[in-house]
Amino acid sequence: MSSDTTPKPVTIATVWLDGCSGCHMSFLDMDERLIEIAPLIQIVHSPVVDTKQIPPGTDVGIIEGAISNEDDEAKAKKMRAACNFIVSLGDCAVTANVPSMRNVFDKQECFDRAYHENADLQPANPDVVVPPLLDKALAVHQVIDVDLYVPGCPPPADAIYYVLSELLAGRQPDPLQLTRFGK
Amino acid sequence: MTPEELEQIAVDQQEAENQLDHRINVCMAASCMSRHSEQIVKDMQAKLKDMGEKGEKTQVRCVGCMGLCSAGPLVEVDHPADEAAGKGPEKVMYRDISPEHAESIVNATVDGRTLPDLVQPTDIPYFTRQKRIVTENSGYIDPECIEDYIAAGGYSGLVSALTEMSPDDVIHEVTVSGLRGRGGGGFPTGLKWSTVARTDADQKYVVCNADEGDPGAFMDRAVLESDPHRIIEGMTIAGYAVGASKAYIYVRAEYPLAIKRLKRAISQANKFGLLGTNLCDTPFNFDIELRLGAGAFVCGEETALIASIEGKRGTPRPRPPFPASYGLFGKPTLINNVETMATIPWITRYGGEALAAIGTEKSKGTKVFALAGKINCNGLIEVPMGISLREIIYEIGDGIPDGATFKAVQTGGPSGGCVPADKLDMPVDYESLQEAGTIMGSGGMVIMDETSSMVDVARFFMEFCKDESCGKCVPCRVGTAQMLDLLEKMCAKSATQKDLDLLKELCDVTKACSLCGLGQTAPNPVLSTLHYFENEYMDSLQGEVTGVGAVPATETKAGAPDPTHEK
Amino acid sequence: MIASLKKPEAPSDDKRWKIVQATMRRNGYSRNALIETLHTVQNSFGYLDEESLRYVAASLRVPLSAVYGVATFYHLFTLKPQGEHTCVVCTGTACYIKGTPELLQHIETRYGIKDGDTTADGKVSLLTARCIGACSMAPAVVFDGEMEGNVTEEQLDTEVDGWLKS
Amino acid sequence: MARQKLPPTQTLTMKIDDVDVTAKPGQTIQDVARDHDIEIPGLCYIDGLTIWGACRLCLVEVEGMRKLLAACSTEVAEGMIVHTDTERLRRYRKMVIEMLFAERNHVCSVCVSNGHCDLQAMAVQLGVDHVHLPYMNPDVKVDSSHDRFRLDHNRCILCTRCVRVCGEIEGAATKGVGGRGINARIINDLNMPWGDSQTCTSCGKCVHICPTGALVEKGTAAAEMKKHRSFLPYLTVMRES
Repeated sequence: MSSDTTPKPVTIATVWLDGCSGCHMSFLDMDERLIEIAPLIQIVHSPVVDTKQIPPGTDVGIIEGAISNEDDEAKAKKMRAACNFIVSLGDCAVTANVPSMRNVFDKQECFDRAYHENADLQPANPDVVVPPLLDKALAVHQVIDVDLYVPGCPPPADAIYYVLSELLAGRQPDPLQLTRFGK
Repeated sequence: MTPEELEQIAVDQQEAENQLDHRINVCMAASCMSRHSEQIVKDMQAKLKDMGEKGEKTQVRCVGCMGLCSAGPLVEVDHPADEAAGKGPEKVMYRDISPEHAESIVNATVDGRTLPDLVQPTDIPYFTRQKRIVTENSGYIDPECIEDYIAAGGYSGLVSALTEMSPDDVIHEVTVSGLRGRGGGGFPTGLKWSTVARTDADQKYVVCNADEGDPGAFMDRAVLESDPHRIIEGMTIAGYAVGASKAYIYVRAEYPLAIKRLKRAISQANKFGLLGTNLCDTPFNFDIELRLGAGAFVCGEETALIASIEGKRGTPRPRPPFPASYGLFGKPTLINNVETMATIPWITRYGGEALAAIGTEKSKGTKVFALAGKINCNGLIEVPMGISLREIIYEIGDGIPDGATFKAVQTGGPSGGCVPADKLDMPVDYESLQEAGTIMGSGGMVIMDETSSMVDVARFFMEFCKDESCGKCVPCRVGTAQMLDLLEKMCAKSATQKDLDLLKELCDVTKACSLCGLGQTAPNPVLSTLHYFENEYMDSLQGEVTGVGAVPATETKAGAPDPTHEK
Repeated sequence: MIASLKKPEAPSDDKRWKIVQATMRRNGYSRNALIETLHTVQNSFGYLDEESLRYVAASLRVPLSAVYGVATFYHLFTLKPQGEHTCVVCTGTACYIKGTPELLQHIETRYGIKDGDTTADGKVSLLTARCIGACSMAPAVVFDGEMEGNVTEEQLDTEVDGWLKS
Repeated sequence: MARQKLPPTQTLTMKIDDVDVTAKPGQTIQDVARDHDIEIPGLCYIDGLTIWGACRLCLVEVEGMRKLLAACSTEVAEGMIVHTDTERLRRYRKMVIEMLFAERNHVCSVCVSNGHCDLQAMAVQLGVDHVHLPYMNPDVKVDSSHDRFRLDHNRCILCTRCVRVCGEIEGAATKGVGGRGINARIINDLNMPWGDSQTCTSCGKCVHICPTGALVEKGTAAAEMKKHRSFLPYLTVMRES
């Protein structure tokens, strides 16, 4: 097979926002299927690779986690700007899930509980390095346009594999066959 | 009660009337009463008493609403014909009367003089352009006096129906009249009656819906306060026609005066044998009971109203079955609103054809409207169907105050919509209003000038619907709350195009999927303002400034203040 | 004898229970009279407390949950005692167009109470109504049952200040 | 309108989703559809309880009718042509499900009913993969005062199955609906803690008839609350006998 007939790998960027990283773990849970997929894709940005920038024109952007602070918001917007197709991966990204459980409280109440009432030493609000918290934790699509939703907590590896292979084959996947809210 | 006895009461009352030289009618409907008309009556009566013999031939009478509430308290003096001076009987209306005027009015009246400074001209279009059927007695008779009503021809329709007509005849007349439900929907009344009449049951009910809940509407209140016997007569005729022996009036607890007068009217009618058993020596029995609402707009919906009369939460249930076959306590039930019931006595008295001669092809008769908002003549009017909005607003209502510009008129309350200036020549009938994206509704007309933001008006009605949603079905419960959030965002200018699209989507779902009329029509104020004033919605979105460095809208305003925006 | 077959005793010998009983008797202790009875209780006692809800439920044999459901469905019923005086601001369309929002804002700023609140001294409660049918005199306010039309901020202050001083 | 009176033995013919079907007078569209294995979605309807007609998921199109009709409460008529699965209906149903998810705090991943929830299943069936309405995040409470059961308002969709089974089958009428509109809540007696209720018989029917994780048994962790529904068919059977 000559090199010019080899299809160009699909470039993929992933980010991990407010979530537990379980969705990324589930990605890795594809096990040996990773090897099958590896030649077809190129990870250009991810918590598991060491690039700092999201290259413009990236084919697929996969977002894990809810948008809870200004940094999450900025990253999501960067992803949208750089990627042609955005996948909201996992319940935190799709529904804001567990991070959203603070939404019934006032932001200040959350700070008080976390950094004062429960602090053994030096109670104080974090004010340097930590990005400012948004009033509410948001699902990704509440901030940027999303092209595909893959719910699940985390979405099973089978669902992720199915979604990726369908996308690689140029088809629109229907993730609800294999996953759902809370799966 | 026989026809002869009824006639005798009328004659006696007329006799008593003829003994008088002058009559001073003082409006005692809620609006004028809140401006101390009760005190005016007391002061006048005291003054007449002081006069001794001279005052005996003048009577101060408490009457119902004269219509022009914004000029209240209103007082009208009947001067008799003065044959020597070649003058016919004369009526003089006084406006903005306070207790301090009582004495001078009494003095002038007894002497046969008028007080030009206080006169409210009655040759203005507000009075001359009206056609009064439902409100024919309002402002003339004492609502707490059954004899007054009888003298004005009251209960003759009932007596003639009972003694000369079969139930089918009555229904026929109502059908011929073309009368349609005045509560909002416009369902043909005759058809409703015949459906209930045709249904076999050991017990049927008549219910008068006096739960006038539309904000900005007070027609029913005025009718109940000014002419309560009319409702009783209408309901009794309805009961006879459909074969019901028991009836309820479901009235808002917010209308204490109406409740008091209805209670009194019911007990008077019972005493006179116009309610109770064997009416007019026929086998027909009829009883009316009052039921008070407790502050729930949704109870204007038929099935919710029934639940409320049964002492339950006022939540609607799916229809069919309709109340006509399965209603109050599971029995066939006829439900009509106040204005519909109040039209019935007139139809039985003058015949269905007479009503059908008024109005348009599909909308017959008259309609009572409550004019409120930015309009000079605030108050109650009754006009023939088919009259144009322009005539109502600019002629009868005398236009917009303070030289402001008319922007829109809201009809149909939270279920209706806003009609803009370019539709002013549209005839007011059920079909035309519907075509224009609103509904006839119960008759509230709130006029708005250019200071009103249409997005804010939509927000106002959505807040109303959200608060009044019973919470039973999902689209109305969640849809109204979601739409309100979006409209609030728009009013705060923090919404986006996406929010606007979502608002439209929510309108569609809530309208199509809600269980009852409240939810199905809740989007109407949004839809109609979106249709006519979409630019205002666009302006309410954030970041809609075109071009880099465009001057913010507020700055241009500050630079060139628009004088019309100043209060 | 099974206790539930007997009509329950009134919660106390307060005369006002007689009025409540009269309403129930007039309606044959029918379940349908629930709303009527609650109206009477509220008119007599000012609000509906747990004791009265239990008494009405037992007398009319309506489940407690249904009584509570009805009492909280209708706006006019209140489970909280009201202030000595009540100020009901109409928020109907005409009143809204003619300045109710400003009036309510004024009350909040000046007296620190919002819709449904009572001043700290228990003197004045602020309520709103969905159109009291006084549209021609918008904005309308009901001060202790007396309706006033075309109400201005000054007028309102005079009334409310009078109550607060009393 | 008054229903047409037909002799009880008569059979009606009608069409559901282009299939010719027969029906008995007095049956609802839902009944007939089920007899012919046509599934119409729904959350508030339960055989044997009064028809509530509130979830609006079973709305169907009936030719000649301007409005959509609820299959659970609409009686069939001769010649009726019903469509249960049009593009428009699918769109509306999806939106209704989204409304329910947006209304309260349904955090499936930590819900004891995860995987055994009718709302969740309905979302999958109707293709709801995200909620495009803003979440309303209401501050609603959890009532854990009962010895054995828990009422979590966060998961409640106000279908009132619990209210109806409690009043109509158990006869306790402990459960009701308090408040109205978006503030309506399931209540126990006079809105007291469930554990303090003197009318509750602790029969548990409300728990097992509840479609979501709003009513659950205590001592269950996420995804552990399987509901026992085997008694449901008897709601009608026992009434008929």
